[in-house]
Amino acid sequence: MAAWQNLVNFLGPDLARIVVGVVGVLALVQVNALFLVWLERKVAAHIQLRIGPKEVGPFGILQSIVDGIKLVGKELITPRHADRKLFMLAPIAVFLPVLVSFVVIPFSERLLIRDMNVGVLLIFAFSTFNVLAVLVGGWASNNKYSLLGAVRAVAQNVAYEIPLLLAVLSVVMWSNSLQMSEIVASQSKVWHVFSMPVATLIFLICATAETNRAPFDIPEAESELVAGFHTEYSGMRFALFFLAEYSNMLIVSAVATTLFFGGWKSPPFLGFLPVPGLIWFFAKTYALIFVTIWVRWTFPRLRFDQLMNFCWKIMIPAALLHLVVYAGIIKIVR
Amino acid sequence: MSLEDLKEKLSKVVEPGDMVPRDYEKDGCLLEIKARADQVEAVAKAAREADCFLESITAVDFTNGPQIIYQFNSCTIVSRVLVRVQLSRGESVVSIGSIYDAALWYEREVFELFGIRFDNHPDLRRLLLPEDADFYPLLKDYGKVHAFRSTEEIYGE
Amino acid sequence: MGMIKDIVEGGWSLIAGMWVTIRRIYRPVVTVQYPRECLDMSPAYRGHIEFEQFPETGSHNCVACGTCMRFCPTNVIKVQGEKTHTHSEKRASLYFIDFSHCSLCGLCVVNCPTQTLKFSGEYELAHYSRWDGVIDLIQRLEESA
Amino acid sequence: MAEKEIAPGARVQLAVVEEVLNLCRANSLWPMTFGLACCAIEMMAAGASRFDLDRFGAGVFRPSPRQSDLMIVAGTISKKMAPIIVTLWEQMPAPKWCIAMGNCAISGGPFEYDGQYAIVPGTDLILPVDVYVPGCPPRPEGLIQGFLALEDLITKGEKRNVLRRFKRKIVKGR
Amino acid sequence: MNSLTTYLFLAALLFSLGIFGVFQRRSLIGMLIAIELMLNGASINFMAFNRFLAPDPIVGQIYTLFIMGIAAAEAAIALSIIVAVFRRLGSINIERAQELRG
Amino acid sequence: MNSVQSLIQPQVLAQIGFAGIVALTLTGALIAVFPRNILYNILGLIVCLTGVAGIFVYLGSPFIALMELLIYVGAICISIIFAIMLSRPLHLSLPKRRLPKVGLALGVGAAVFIMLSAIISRTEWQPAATRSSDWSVATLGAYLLTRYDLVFEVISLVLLVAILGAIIISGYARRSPS
Amino acid sequence: MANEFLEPITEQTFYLNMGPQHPSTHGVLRLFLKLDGEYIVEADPVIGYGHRGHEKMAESHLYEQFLPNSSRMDYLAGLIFNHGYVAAIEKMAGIEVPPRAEYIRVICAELNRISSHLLWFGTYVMDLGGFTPFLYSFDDRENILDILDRVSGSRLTYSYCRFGGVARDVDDEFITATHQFVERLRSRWDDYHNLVTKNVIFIHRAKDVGVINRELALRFGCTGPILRAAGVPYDVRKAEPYSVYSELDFEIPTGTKGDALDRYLVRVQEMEQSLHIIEQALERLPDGAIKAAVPHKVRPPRGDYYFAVESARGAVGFYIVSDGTSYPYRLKARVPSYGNLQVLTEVLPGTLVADTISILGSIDIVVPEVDR
Repeated sequence: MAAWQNLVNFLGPDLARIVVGVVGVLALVQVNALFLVWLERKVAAHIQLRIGPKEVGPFGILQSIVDGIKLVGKELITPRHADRKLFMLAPIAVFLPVLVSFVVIPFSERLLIRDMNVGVLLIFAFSTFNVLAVLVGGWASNNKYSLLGAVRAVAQNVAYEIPLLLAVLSVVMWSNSLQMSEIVASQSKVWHVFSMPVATLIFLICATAETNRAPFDIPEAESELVAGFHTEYSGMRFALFFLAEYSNMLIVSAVATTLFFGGWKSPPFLGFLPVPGLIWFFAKTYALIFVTIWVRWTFPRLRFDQLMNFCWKIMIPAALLHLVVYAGIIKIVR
Repeated sequence: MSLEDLKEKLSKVVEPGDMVPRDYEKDGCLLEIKARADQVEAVAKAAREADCFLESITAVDFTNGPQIIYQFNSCTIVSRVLVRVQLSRGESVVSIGSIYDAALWYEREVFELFGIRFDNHPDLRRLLLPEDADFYPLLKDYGKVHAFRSTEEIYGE
Repeated sequence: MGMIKDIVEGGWSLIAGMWVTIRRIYRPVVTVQYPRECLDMSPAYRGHIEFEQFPETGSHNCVACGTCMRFCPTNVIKVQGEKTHTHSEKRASLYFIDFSHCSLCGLCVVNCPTQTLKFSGEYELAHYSRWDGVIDLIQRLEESA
Repeated sequence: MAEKEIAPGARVQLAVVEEVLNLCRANSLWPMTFGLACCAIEMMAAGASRFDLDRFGAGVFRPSPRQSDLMIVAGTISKKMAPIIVTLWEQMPAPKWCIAMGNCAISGGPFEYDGQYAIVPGTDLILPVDVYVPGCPPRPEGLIQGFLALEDLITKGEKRNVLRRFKRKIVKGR
Repeated sequence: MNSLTTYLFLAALLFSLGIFGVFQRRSLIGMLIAIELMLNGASINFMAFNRFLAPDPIVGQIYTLFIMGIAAAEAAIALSIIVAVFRRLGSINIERAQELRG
Repeated sequence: MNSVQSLIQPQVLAQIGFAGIVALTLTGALIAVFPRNILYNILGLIVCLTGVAGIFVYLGSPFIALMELLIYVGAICISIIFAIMLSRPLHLSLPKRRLPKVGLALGVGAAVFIMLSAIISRTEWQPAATRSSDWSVATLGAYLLTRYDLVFEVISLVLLVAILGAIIISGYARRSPS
Repeated sequence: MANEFLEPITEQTFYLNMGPQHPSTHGVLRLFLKLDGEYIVEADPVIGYGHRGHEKMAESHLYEQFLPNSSRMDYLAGLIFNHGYVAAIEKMAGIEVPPRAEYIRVICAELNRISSHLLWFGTYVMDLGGFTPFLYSFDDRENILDILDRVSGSRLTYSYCRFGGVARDVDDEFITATHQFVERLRSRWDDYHNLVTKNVIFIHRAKDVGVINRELALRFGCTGPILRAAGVPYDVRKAEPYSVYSELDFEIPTGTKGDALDRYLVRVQEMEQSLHIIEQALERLPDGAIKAAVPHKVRPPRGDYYFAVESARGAVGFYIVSDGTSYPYRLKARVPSYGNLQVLTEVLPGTLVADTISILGSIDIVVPEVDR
């Protein structure tokens, strides 16, 4: 077997598919981020008895586009004492995991870029780069608030990755595969959210923490660290961080949908409806995103040590216990 | 802690003649003490032993020199005591920051607004004004004011 | 066991909180969409001062006595009067206020001997120059008349 | 020199780009979270549910000067604070605007008197101010009107703000 | 390019860069980084032999996994020592760390 | 036309990709050892490890490649960075470099490389006579729990001990100065 | 101001300059923190960024002219400051205030106290990261402002109390609106408690954080909810009853430990008590004049006077030296936040940066009040 065949085995026979897919994902990410920003502002506003963006376009739908164009037109400031190369690199690097992760997510039965047999692993392997970008950005800014934010981000992400992976592991054990499509297929009878609710809860909590959303948003806690790791970023670079945050929300929700909520499958009792899988997939994904937004605008923020204690004292033991118990159950069932 | 208790403690420190009862209904304070600059610390100690807290320190500028006014009160029974310390120009007074922590800031404020120095104050910097301010704004010879009077003109002695 | 109880109670408190917020989504918003609709001003609202228009004379009654000027803590008011043929008394010919110094204490209104001053209901005063806060009350009265 | 080399068509295109940018800037003014005194409370009230600045896209209060477009000087500027305000202003990326909110910010307001030693009488002494909103403090409606005035300033005229779709003034009881 | 020696040369290059790093650095963390490089050189060797020579293509992968496990353990210990040394001496310079003796 | 078509053949693309990945690995390795700023070093190491992961893909084992990213980049490098941030204010002046020492290190490194490459190029590599073609992750897992389970357990034990040791050492350090 | 730093002096500690522009220093307070990691070693609050020279200003202004300034010192409880200043002058000059005016003052002052506490409630939870309760409390606060706006004509700086009475009489609409508001706020407590008070995250952020016990509070001259949270039932409204507070029945809520949660609970209970006071005062509101006859320029007799009231943050006192003219010779405002803020130097060391926010928020300072 020649080396190029190995690569082809990994990436799939159709290279064009990947190229088209990545372009498509880029477009999806942009549109999604614009839509999510608008959605978040609207939902937040209505929770708070306000209207939210309204005057710019019908229902304010153009608001995020206008914001985006404005940010492109802003001056890019690099602070004098910042590390210029890394400062510029960080907002770009934050996008790498976004692009890679979408490669393996099955949007519907047919619409997926590449169904790798190590799909789940790919997503979590590349999610690290996100943290890395945050860290580099926070460090390169040469600002104490940024640095504190970056350190917090790293500690938080490293800690919460453990229960996250443990929660995913029980799904992998159940469906006997690391392949996304197999995992979806294993949920044809019962979604994992019903068969392992605890793992779902752990996954969702840890995923919220991984994406630095409230109440786990301490790396960018406004009232403590001004704007956290992106305090010094302006204009387009800030927009990239912003975009990445919302893209990460999409990824996390999409992965949760795939792993726990039956992916593109219709809900069991609604199977008769002639709705394509893609619609179901996005409906579930956006429902999860809505919950994240809802949570964000409800709760205060945790303190840093409480956050870590919560992870080490509750989440990790719970995840470990869950894994052991489920291993036993699977052994009995099979 | 009653006012009598405080009076008793204070009488050990200042002469009885310097303790003037005030009309609470009219003035809002019960007792006025005329103290000398060297008695301040002892008076503050007595007030602290009588479980009083420091309400404020302020000063008034008169032609015959600034006057510092300490104000103590108890949080159980109202017993507001006014301690007046008449200084001559340029005279300094002992800080009571070691007895009441609250005094540290009040003394800094009085220092920067009136230029009265407090001995033994650990950190006599500017508080409200920029660090490089070199004037004492609440002295009567700063800016436009309507009157500059002596102590007698107001308290009528 | 106590820990599990804590977790359950804590989780329940979170759900209670989320219930509070989700109910708000269906409540009517409280926003008054200002440029589209306005609140009616309170009758006591204190904007900058302006002249009262008296029905008898169809104009103000200011006699330029200067009481308002003297009472004003920040020297907002500049008033000048002159005697004219139609009136036996002195009447204000110039009345300027620099609203950007005003603290809305209302001493001018309270102390005005002819009660010709009142608070206006004006609150849309944003402009592009610092000196646009200077208002000519006489001109304003003529324009409104 | 550079002017001559640009073809006429290109110049028109640049103008169009500029106009679109201005339109977007006007409709997405992010103020800095920054209050000095009384007026800051009215600024908060303008952002709160009753008045909701977010309707105009201006409700994103950014805590970091690097990400904000607009500085609302809401309150008295003391001499101690003035250098810091200037620093903050310099930290904001261009294009940036400034609203002086309240009489204190416009001229020192009631605090300007003979013998005053602590305040800077007027924001325009230290920053280029674009819009003045007088009042002590101005009502939130006044601040919103200031925002609209600033939008007009940015788009160079109300008519050119094609995204704005409302007419003024319909009275509603409270 | 697709021959065993290519990979072996690459691995050798990484390994010697690691050695260079270890000798050249004075800070503990820099040395740790260099050691990671050397370990990776070894990993590549394992994988390459596994790919081209070994009878069973699983064994090399398992060894690589073990190397990663060892590397993780080693990093954990080394980092905690670094943190401890730093707290003790206020520096992570290897020459200062000699003061720890006795 | 023909040449363009030949360029987009998978084989050619794969070869170009291989060259790119080797370049990535070597650049990363160079950045990891040469710059004096420790954060650059660690970022270089990350780049290098990403390249190594790519090489593992070429060697037919995407699982190991992803594990490399997950463990090396996600755990080891991040914790090294974390240790840097914990142990040292980053904006102090950069450490000075001593020429003799660098020269010595260069010499040693070069010597090792020459020796190794001599060995590599002199040796005749013989593939095994019979070679299994089973690369699947499932088999790997099965091997880990059957034939290599003792090693697996020992590694787990080592990791556990290492973690405990790390906690004790750093915990001790936390207490001692105060 | 995030970018002005000193060089670290040792390798382990560094300085963090929080403020004057920082989202949670409530205006222009600056905290100069010495940190070890995220732990605070030393804290030095730097004030004066809102100093406007009120006291100097008083010396060149008539008593009447200074009146609007009193509500600009503490703009959140402006009416209470206003009340205190006016009552002090009335006492000096011997002006009798009609009972109706006194009752109106009390009603408005208590409304103002609730609005101040509501704003504090919102900003405190916002400091802890919850944005939505902030807007809910602002929504309720707008209702109070509507009521006060109706009678005083201003939303924030009321200048409603005048020498000898109040500026404007209240009408039936005011009374019904106030009744409605009392009902409305009472119906909102459930939501507030479910959203904030019982929230496990909030409790963890506030409990045992920033303990200020009786001893510490008295050493620093803290008053108001901080002192009451430490278990001392000291309230100027009870201790030295002014206006008509002696005729009204209310309790002083106190805490036990003096941590942030106690301060929170004390304030929430105070709002409830204020509602109670408002109800009683509305019931007893007598008819009659709202303003006594007062000369255009008051001239209090010579001497010095002190008058204290209870603002939303603690005891406010006006110490006035009169020389018999219509200008005060010296006016000193004793403000509660002064001592309340100073206690930070003692409370902050040893806590985390995140706790700083919680403590600062729970202390509820208004910087221009501290700076005057």
